[in-house]
Amino acid sequence: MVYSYYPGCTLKNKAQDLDRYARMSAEALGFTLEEIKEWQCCGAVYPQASDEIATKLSAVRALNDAKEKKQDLVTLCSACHHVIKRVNDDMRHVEDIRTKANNYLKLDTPYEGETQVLHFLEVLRDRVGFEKLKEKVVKPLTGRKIGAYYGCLLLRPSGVMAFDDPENPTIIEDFIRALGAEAVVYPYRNECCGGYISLKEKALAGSLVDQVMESAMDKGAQELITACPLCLYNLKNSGAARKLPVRYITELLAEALGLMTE
Amino acid sequence: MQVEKTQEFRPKIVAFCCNWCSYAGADLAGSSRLSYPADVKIIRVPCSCRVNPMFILRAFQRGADGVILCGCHPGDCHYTTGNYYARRRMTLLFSMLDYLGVENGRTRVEWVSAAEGVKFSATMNEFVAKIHSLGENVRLEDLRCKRD
Amino acid sequence: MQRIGVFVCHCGSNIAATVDVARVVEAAAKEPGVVHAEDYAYMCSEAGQLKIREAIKEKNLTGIVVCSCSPRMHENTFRQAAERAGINPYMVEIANIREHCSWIHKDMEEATEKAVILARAAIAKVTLNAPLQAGTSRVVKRALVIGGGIAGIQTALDIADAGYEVDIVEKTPSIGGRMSQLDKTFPTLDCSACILTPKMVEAAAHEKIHIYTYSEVEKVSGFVGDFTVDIRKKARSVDMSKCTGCGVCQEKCPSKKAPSEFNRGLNTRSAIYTPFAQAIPNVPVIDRENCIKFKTGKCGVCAKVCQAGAIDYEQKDEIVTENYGAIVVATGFDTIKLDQYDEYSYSTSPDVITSLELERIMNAAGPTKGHLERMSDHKPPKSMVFIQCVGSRCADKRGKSYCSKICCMYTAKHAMLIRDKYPDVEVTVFYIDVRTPGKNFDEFYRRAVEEYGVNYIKGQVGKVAEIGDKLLVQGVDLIDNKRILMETDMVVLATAIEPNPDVRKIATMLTASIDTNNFLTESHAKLRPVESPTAGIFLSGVCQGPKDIPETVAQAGAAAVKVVGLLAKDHLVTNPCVAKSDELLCNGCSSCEKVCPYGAISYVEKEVNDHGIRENRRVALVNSALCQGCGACTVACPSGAMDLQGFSNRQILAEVDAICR
Amino acid sequence: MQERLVERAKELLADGTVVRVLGWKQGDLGYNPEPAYFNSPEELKDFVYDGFCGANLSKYMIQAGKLEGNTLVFLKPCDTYSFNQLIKEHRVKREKTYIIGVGCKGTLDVEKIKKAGIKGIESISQEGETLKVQTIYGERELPFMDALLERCTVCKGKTHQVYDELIGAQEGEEAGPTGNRFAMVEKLEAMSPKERFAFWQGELSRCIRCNACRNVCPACSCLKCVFDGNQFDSAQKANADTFEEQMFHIIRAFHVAGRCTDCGECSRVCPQGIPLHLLNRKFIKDINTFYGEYQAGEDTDSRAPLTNFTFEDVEPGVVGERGRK
Amino acid sequence: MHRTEKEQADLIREISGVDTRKCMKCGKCSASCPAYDEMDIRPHQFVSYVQNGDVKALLESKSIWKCLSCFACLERCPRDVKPAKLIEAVRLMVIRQRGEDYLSPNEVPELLDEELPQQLLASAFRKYRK
Repeated sequence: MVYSYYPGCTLKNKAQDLDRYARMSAEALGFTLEEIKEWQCCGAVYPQASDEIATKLSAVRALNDAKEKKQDLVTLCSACHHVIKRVNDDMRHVEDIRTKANNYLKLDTPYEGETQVLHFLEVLRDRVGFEKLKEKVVKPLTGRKIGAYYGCLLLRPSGVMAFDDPENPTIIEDFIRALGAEAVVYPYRNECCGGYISLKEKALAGSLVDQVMESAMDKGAQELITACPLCLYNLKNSGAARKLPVRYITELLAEALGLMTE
Repeated sequence: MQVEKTQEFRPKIVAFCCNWCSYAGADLAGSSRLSYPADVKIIRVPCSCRVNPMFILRAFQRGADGVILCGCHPGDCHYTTGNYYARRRMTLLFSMLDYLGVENGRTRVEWVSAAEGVKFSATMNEFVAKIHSLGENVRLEDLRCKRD
Repeated sequence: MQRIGVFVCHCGSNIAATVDVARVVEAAAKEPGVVHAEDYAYMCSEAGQLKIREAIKEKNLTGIVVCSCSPRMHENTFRQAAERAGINPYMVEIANIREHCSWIHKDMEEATEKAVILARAAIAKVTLNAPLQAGTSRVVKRALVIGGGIAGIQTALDIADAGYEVDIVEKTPSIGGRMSQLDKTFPTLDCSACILTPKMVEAAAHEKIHIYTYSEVEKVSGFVGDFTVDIRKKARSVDMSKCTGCGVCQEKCPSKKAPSEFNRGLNTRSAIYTPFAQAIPNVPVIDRENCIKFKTGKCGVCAKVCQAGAIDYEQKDEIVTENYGAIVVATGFDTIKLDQYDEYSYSTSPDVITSLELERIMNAAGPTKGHLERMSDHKPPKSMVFIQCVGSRCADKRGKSYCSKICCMYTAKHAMLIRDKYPDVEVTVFYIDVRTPGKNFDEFYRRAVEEYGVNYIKGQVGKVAEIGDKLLVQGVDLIDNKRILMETDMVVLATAIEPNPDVRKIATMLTASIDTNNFLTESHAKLRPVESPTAGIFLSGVCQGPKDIPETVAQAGAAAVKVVGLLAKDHLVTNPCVAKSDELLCNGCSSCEKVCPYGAISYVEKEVNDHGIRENRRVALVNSALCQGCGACTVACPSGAMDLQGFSNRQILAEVDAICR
Repeated sequence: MQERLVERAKELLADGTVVRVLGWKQGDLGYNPEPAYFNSPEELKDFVYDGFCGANLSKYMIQAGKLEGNTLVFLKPCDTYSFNQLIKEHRVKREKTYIIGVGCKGTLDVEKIKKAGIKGIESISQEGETLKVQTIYGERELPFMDALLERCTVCKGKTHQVYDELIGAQEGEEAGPTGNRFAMVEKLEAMSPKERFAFWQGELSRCIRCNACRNVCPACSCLKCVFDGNQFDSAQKANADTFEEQMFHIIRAFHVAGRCTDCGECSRVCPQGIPLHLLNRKFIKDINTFYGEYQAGEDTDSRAPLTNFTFEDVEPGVVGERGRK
Repeated sequence: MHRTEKEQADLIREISGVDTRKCMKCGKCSASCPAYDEMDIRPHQFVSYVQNGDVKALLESKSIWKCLSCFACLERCPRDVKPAKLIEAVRLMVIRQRGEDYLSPNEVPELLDEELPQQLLASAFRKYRK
């Protein structure tokens, strides 16, 4: 199975681990992530206003590229996934945006939201299957107590993202269990880490991260995993010193699949 | 082709409503003051299954620009099964009209319960807007008994 | 040629403010056949009706058109007026120029034009009307009540006290319903069981009442006055005639892991069980899914310990068929599922509970024997938070659009009872509005605040998080415009109520209307609140809309009166707008027979005289007592032999022509 | 084969099984045999059975059923669908009918032969895949396939659905040419609404309301047609305008929808050559698509599609949605 | 172009697509907001301010720079009002006026650190600048 793959800017720079381990793991699990050509930055935030069209176009180009190749589009970074999934929803359901975007892009055939956007985790859950994943694990992470940190962008707004229950998600916990570790469920796993605000509002970001860390530690987590480079950055760099180690989901995956080269 | 929404074009629209759900829904739209264009005129029938394709063709023959049939939601028919028959009849009739080159969009079926005044009004507004966008019933006009 | 009179109603200003009534009269007068046209302020008034009667006499009218409100309002009024003046009541047609015209249009010109067209359509139709004679049908003097909660019990008692037979069909093993699960009731704090149990006993002992518990309505046919109903008596696996209700079987049953429905899953019960101590009948059922005997074939402990020999593993479901003149729906409610509301941690924390679960915890027969304690560690709470409107007043898919009506009051009750019994427990209520219309209701709520010191905060809660063994409640106080972060021990969610999920299936069987929230629709929101638009079907309790106990009991009584009014009749006048087949046109093809939902069409071989040709033909025959007048057959008939009286092909076509003219 | 049929008919008349025979009688030209009753062995001298015996005799059995005594009828495989459908609708009397299922190699369209430039036809015989036409100008040849009636190019089978005995046929015989009978319907569906409208206007405007289609149609068996009565104010002696042709043909197609066996008689007899079967086939195709494959006349007791339903039936809006794709 | 406050309120409703009349004033948005304590005007107030046409106060509010676009308010609102979209619309109104950016490229270098992901800068520039 070959998927179109949209890595996004951060995965090409600061979050190369997230990207590299995803590709390695994909091959090990029997699917290929085929990077789409000439992708452009998704803009990192979804333009919410009804009169913003230009800022949605890079997402549409990526979506159309996948459509032309008749492939599903896989993303990994939470921000990219959020933007592309929501723009795709607009292209499906908002006539005004669909018309204007197509007018800009002048495609041979208009893009009307045909592409299926999948997060890497959704591929694991819905296409590979966590049972199958479990079979492929060569180094089970037995005994480790791992907390999932979802953040905001994968889950909300749930009507569009349709990723998991926005208030009590289970996909990353199921993923952790498939890798042989113990999943620690804690209430703040879907609360905001502070996002881009950490650039200028350090104190606020700090207090939010502390809340997440405290909550995870309270429930007995020994480490956290996330799918988002910005969440990872904030969890590591904002707030109090009392911290759990944080890693990308794909690092954990690669480790369990025995792909780490240490 | 965008037809100008001019003063002159007042479409003639016939709405067949079943007595138990849709006619009551229209009454509720009325008592809730939920407006829709005066172009819609309602004919009360006991059940959507009472509507003979002849009635619909006759309406077009006499100059209607749109015909809509409203009944109870499937499963909620006052007579248990009437709307299921209506659904088959209308599906086939509409498909045939489409086959003959009559724009679909001039015919519609909508299930509206007695509690759905809001839906009734919204449906009629939508339907009238659709007929406005289709403009006068040119393709059927050729087929009409022209009186003048 | 008919002589038609047209009467245009002003309805005060309801019609006249938007429709130029005089112009409608003028236009109607010009229509062929119209010999009289006039308008009046209120046609439905005695004076208005007199005008109709006088005109009929003076001008020898044969057909009447009234341009007024919906025929669903006053068609009968005007038909009776016509009858009193000596013409057939079915010679009356209504042009609905209020609900379908004046009330929805603002422009007078447009509305008047439309009113004229609607009047023309009615005139065109009445021109083709023919006098119709209504027949009669029998009334079976027995009523069915579906649901054995307080609504159903009260309705049944009232019907039975009036001297009519009544059957209650209850799905669960005992009557009692939701009320039996409540601890105390507002606003007087009566013990729920203390006031309900006597009614249950009375119903069970009443000679006119027959109770089918652990039974469901399976099939309904027929119509007002004469319904035929199949009732499935689910296999109880216990012989009701032998069981003495000693309870030994429940004690000895080795399978005790099934979640107790009665205690909302807060504890477990045995596989053979009666739901609660006061259950009626006091005969247990075997829950076959949890019974070891049924699962493995081994066990049989209950049969061994039963001295009466009442256990019957071989028992099968039984179908009972009964006839009823009237059916009352009293199917009640349940609380909504909260799996969509995990910001309150309902799925993850056992200390976040619904109000109904709290009722069970507070109840002496409940899972904690009435001790207020946390379900996680069985410690008494020091602080409790109540959150209002969980799933009520929601515009999104998660919840319900309506106000559940009872939550404000029961929350005040809970808060008050807790503060009364455990004065050291801090109680906080987050609310959007406190809604307490009702006799002594607001006073009750104020007592909770003023006498019992319950802390009411106007604002909502955004998240409940488990931190250590506490719950962290993150809310907002809208009056002080400040964030509230408080640790508490228990959170109680005032969960929205919804109609019993089975009601849609039942409504379909009864062909009773139901709204988008699954509440049964009443015939008229104000004037016929306990009747379904389907004749012979009546509504009692929450199946019609959210209600508290006093309202439910009042409505149950009202439904009973309507049923008694129906059963008191010896026969009913049937709708004469039924199908009729022209035997000279009938091909005998059976298409009509196939689509008739009432089996009202049969075929006979008979000699017909077709313009001098006498021959034997197979022709359709409509049983007008069975026909309900839907008209399905008229369209199935290719030759046009089948027509519907009162809504004939030519009448409807005349309306079409008049509208499209 | 003709001889075998006559012989058998004589036997059945002789032994009293039947009192009359319904078959085809030699016409005034070589290619226009017509349905006829034969009441005696002598009358059977005019009996004919050849490629021009396209006429479906099922409908005549409505009348025959009212006559004294039993009737022998010859039915081609496709005719038996109509007969079965008439049984289902209680229009014919099976017990008063003796059916000989006759073998059929396909029936011919004289218009096609004429279009091939063959005039003055006297008789026709078939040799292999070739049709030999004796004309007043001598013998002409034509590939057999080129002369088949449209309906026979999409033959629905050689199996008789109902019979008392078979002659020249056997059970489970292979169908003739089985083209896609919906090809033309599909072609029309693929057109724009405007083109479809133009097509039908072109076809239906030629209608002269001779009612031949109605009279020949085995499904149009009403004692009195709605277009002859005043139940719908629809009695028409002639067309007042083009709408009425449309109305007549739409309603006629609608009335036979789910009952029409696709026997193709309507198009065969239309003197104006209007492809009326395309209306019926549209309904058949829609019924198959929406409600599952259905062949009218395959049995005598199932519910017809329009007197049946399922809870999950498609909504009428499907017509518009399908249009957008 | 000068607009009255009422026109500005209409514009905010238009670009946000939010129908402020749907609000039933329950406060669940504010109860859910992680940046609540940093805000001078709270999420639920955004709805009523726009409804009442008090736009000037909103344009001057520091809350628009504190909103995290975490969509918790939008997810949990029982009336489907979407306060986040309203805040976004106000923010856009401010940054669309030249010189009202909340972030200038000049201040970026001192805010940077080794690990800071590109995503953060992209987001911040989108959110804080025209």
